[in-house]
Amino acid sequence: MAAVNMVQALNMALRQEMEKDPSVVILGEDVGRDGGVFRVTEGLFEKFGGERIMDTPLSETGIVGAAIGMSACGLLPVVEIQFMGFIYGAFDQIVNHAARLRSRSRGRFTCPLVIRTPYGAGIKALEIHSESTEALFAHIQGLKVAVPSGPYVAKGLLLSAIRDPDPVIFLEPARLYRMIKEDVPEEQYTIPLGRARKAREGKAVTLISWGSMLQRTMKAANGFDADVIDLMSLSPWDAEMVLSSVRKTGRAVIVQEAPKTCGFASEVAATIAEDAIAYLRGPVLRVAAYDVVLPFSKLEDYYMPGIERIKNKIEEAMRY
Amino acid sequence: MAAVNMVQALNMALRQEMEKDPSVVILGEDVGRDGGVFRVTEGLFEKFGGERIMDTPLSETGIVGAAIGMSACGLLPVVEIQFMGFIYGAFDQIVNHAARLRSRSRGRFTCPLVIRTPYGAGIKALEIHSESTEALFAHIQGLKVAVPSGPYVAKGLLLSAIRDPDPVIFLEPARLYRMIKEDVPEEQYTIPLGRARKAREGKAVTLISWGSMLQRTMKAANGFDADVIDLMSLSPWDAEMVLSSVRKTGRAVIVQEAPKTCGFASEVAATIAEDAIAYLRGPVLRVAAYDVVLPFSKLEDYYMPGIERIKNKIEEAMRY
Amino acid sequence: MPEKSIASFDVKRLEILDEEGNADKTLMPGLSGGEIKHIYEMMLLSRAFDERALQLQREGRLGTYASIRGQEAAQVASAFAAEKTDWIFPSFRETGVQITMGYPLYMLFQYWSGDERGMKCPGGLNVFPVCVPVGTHLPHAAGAAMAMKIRGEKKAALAYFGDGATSKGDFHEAFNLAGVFRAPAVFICQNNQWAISVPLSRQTAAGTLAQKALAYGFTGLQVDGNDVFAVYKAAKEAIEKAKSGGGPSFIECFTYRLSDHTTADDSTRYRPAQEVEEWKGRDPVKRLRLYMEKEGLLDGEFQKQTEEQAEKAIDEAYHKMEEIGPPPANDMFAYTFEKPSPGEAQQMREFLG
Amino acid sequence: MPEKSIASFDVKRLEILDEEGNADKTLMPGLSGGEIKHIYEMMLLSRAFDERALQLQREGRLGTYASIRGQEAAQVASAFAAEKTDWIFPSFRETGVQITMGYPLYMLFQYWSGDERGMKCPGGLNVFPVCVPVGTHLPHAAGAAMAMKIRGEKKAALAYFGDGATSKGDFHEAFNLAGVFRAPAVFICQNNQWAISVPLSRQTAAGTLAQKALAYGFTGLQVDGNDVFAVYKAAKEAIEKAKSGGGPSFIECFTYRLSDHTTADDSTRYRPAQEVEEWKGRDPVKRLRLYMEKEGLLDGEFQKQTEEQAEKAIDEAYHKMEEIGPPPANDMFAYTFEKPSPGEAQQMREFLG
Ligand SMILES: Cc1ncc(C[n+]2csc(CCOP(=O)(O)OP(=O)(O)O)c2C)c(N)n1
Ligand SMILES: Cc1ncc(C[n+]2csc(CCOP(=O)(O)OP(=O)(O)O)c2C)c(N)n1
Ligand SMILES: [Mg+2]
Ligand SMILES: [Mg+2]
Repeated sequence: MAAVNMVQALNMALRQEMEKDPSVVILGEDVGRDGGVFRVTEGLFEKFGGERIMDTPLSETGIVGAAIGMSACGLLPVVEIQFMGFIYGAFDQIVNHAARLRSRSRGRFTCPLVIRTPYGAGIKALEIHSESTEALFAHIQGLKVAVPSGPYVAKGLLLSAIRDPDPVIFLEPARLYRMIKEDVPEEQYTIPLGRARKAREGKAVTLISWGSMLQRTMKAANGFDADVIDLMSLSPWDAEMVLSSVRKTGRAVIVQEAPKTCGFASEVAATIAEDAIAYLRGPVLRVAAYDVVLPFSKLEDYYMPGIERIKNKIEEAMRY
Repeated sequence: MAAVNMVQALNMALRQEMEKDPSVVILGEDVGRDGGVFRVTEGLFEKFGGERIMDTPLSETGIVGAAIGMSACGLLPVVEIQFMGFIYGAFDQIVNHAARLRSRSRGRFTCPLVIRTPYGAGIKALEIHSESTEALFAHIQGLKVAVPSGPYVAKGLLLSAIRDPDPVIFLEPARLYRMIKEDVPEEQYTIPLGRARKAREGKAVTLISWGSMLQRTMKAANGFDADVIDLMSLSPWDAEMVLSSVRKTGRAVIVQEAPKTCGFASEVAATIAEDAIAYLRGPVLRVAAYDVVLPFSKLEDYYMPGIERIKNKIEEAMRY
Repeated sequence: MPEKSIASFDVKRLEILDEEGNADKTLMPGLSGGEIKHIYEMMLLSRAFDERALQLQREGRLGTYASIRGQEAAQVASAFAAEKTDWIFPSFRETGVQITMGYPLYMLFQYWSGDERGMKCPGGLNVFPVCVPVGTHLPHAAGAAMAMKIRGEKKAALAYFGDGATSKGDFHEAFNLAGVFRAPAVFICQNNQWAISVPLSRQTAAGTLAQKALAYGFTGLQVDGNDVFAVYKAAKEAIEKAKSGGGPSFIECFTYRLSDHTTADDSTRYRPAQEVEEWKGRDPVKRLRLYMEKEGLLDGEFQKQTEEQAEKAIDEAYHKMEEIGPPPANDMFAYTFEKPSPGEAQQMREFLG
Repeated sequence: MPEKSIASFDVKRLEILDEEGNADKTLMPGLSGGEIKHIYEMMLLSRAFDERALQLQREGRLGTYASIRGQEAAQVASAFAAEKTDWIFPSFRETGVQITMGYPLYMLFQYWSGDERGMKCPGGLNVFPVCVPVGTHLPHAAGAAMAMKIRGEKKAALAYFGDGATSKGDFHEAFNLAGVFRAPAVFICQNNQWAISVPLSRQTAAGTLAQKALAYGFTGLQVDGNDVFAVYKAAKEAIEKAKSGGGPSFIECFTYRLSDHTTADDSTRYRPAQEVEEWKGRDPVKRLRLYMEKEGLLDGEFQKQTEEQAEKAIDEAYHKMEEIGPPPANDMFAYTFEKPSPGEAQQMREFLG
């Protein structure tokens, strides 16, 4: 067992699953010889060859659309979209096809595909390289959405995603790719889709987060008796764990990287307000980015929710 | 002043604004000689000619993308997307361009365009003709989203949308197109974007809805002392009116046609849970479609929130 | 160094059977009398189904329906060139293709009545569900074809679409991928010259649709889409080429939509009546009948029998659909995911009350 | 009725200036000595800016940067053919175009340092902001061109993009619209043969990119993209054609990206060193210099002076950017809508504390 970063953990998951299952193929821009712009597919082209690791034309509709066709014909495609900001070119394919093929054909044709994409701010990239629009996908019925928060989770979650019989949007926080190392077993293990995990146990306040915000939330939680929940999956999501924690603590703060309005935090808050309101001591609070167009890199740090902002909200929650 | 349906009210708004402002142009599939598949642009081709009423190729990316270019060069394009289910082909243009051009160019180039599209279930159409994914657009910063609930509102809201200096997604509930007639003045009037209206005054419970669900909510409200709010705009939206009503009634039921998870109702509920929780007597309740892929027309009636389901939720709210 | 030519292209059109039913023997594909009869039977069945569907729609017993009238040759002859196990990616106007592939008629009625069970393609066939968003199924065909190649299966992927679909980015990206990966895909466009009210001249400034394949490094051929033999020959060759590693092909079937766009449309609003009349004279069914009569493949008896069989099959199919009845309401919870999510399961319990 | 030819096409390539600096006089565009000198100055300035940007990025003073090295002829000569008021739609690799159009250098530094104020195009120029999602600006150019036609303005819309962009649906839909509406658009592709690590052969199976225009009913021309005269001539003619109602054109500038894709890329991972070396020999700047020396338009003094001026302008621009400093943080609230929404306004108050 070695301490590896998230890129390495993902790479390990892909390599192992490709060794195990010849149906798994990878396609996307620069995933082959270049090993992906973040190097997540590094070495796979050399190992598995160009038929299973396909460098494609610059063609998001085509890539995802073709993966849908492949997945319906017995392959298990793992698509890489180079940055989440470029996934909208494939949005129609995702929403009108991947998400619906099982329903439309009453299960005769299915889409066991995974769409991996780096997402989120904090890497000082060019425009359109930093969005986090996970809520859009969580609203689409028929899609699963998973978001790892570190190397260990990343490997287990990706293996579940590849083996899942339905389409999974797999969002990789780019800021975390090389930020943290964790011990990740060489053996295969899975982390089930749809389940959250307790990142920390506490009794006074429930903090809910996912992806790259989990790290900041954990830091902000220092000094509070906080139950910290890492959602890991946004669709389906583990409302049960959230509700039972809130019933215990009576306080909830949800931390998301995306702008506030209609983000996934709103769904979590609405669910709490619907199913656990009797247990609440005060308001359900959200920490989110501002409702503005994501600024270029110079102002990125002001835009993203930081540890201070999260702390302030926890303090606000504790005042009730 | 004549009693007209929503199609006629929209047609009137378009005709009048085109007469008044030569920069207004219309483009889309079948908007010209055919007058639009729902006849919203009927007669405009004959009146204004093919240069201002442009039948386009079948090309959603191209239509919206071209409209962005036009709007940056001094025209005021009103795009028709034939059904909301086909808007995803233009999603990249909407999200990465229309919504961001002002910010990206610090106001040098702007997108004063309107994208009109029929949406919603209840017309027994083919697949992909009945979705209501307004929440996706409400989450995108830099877009405005407006949803009329009847002929009168439709005309005033569309005129505001055309005159607005920013891009507006204008969602027309197809089920209402010919369902209700209202007195609509021949004169131009506007209904401001971002504001809600009270469809009914009451003291015991706040019902919040928009678009085609407003009608059903009004019917379900019979027999209750309900404050009914028609949001009309989802982005920006009138949180103030909702909050002050909830502070008065202590109860809130939000009714949306879309599936529950991550719908716009979640945002409304989250806002109430954040800013008016101290006034609440019980849970913030949502009535929504089920979290399933929208079924073909035979099961559509089971899927859509009906008056009974709304009534039941109001009763549930009243139990607190 | 003057401006020099670096590539030149020639776009071809194939015609075999003329409007009087005379075939160019030198170009005739190898079809036995029995095969020609089968094609004719499928054309009659398709037309009869089409007429019945229109009638049922008028009576309020089916939902919106898209007629294939006038396009039977393009559909039936091309599908007849495929093997049962080839993958078929239809648009919403492909009744003739589905029927020729052997898709159960009662399921087509289910589909058009708003019941998704009609799209549960029976085992042994690989006919994808109808694609409603225009042109968006072409990447699926490209991907399926890529998969065939990767998996070493000798199958082709056939995608059907209209002239309007050629304007979508999906068309472009699918063609490009198929070209780059030399995938065994056959793209079959029924250029019926209208996309609802938009005429071909508004759809593209190109003189032919066939030439669009040049952009992707493979060939496009225009065929007389009302000529069963030209369509069959082009499709057969393209499928064989695909299966033998020759890569994708594009076939433009030049034809005409004789009906309204769908039952929700009124084409007299935008289409000159005379144009429709002219194309009625080019009826693909009649043209084949004339040929068969001349060749002694068809007489009054055969015609009558075929018509009767078609009606009978359609009656049975409709009754079967009626007998099965509408889907149970809780069916809507069963296919969002393989296993319902906890939220979905809870909502179903609520729904069942 | 045999298979008959219904259309034929010829794709051409234009070359005027060879690698030794010899120009084909019969093809030379009408450019005065002063104009040629100006083009050369812009090329040197572009190259110097490019080198400085790379250096500043290495020092951590700019963000990720996309070098134009090797593509100066394609950029400068085509932009020089435009008028100041034409509309320009650049991709992210268009420094030479922006500079030639007169876009302020300090604003380019602002842009590459992550400050959107750099994209606030000054009045009098119509240079759109850099488009990051590949190819998605082409529909804007088509629409702008349509608007010019509707508004009766004698302006063209020039869109710049790479070989990779030709695979996007946006390319297709934009070209198709421009063709159908005969819009005054000029599409200029810098085919630098690589899209990050993906070589042209993986991008398309077509032998040229120029032939892709055939799909849209207008002409595509390939030019030697390292040849200022060929590029200028093709662009000039296309712009004139556009302005006189002749509709859109497509120009494929066949060139090469001499640097890494961006400063975040390492092209030695995927690109043969020898190929790069070969193309270094085809340097567009050197080629023009050789020509100008032969024609007596350039001597050591002029070269030195031009280089010095370029460095000076770049120094000044960088200092100006530094002097201006980063944008105030609350700037992020100012441009989402013309007027901030109530929610936004409240969030800004919170932010300002
Ligand atoms: C992406 C998309 N946009 C718009 C529509 C609405 N629509 C349905 S069919 C059609 C015209 C299709 O024309 P064509 O591709 O020529 O096929 P045809 O109907 O002639 O068979 C349109 C615009 C749609 N279904 N999908
Ligand atoms: C839609 C989209 N997909 C992917 C990317 C990531 N990306 C940036 S540049 C590039 C390659 C572009 O190649 P080309 O069009 O040839 O332009 P060049 O970089 O060679 O100038 C890619 C894949 C992007 N910016 N946009
Ligand atoms: Mg058609
Ligand atoms: Mg390139």
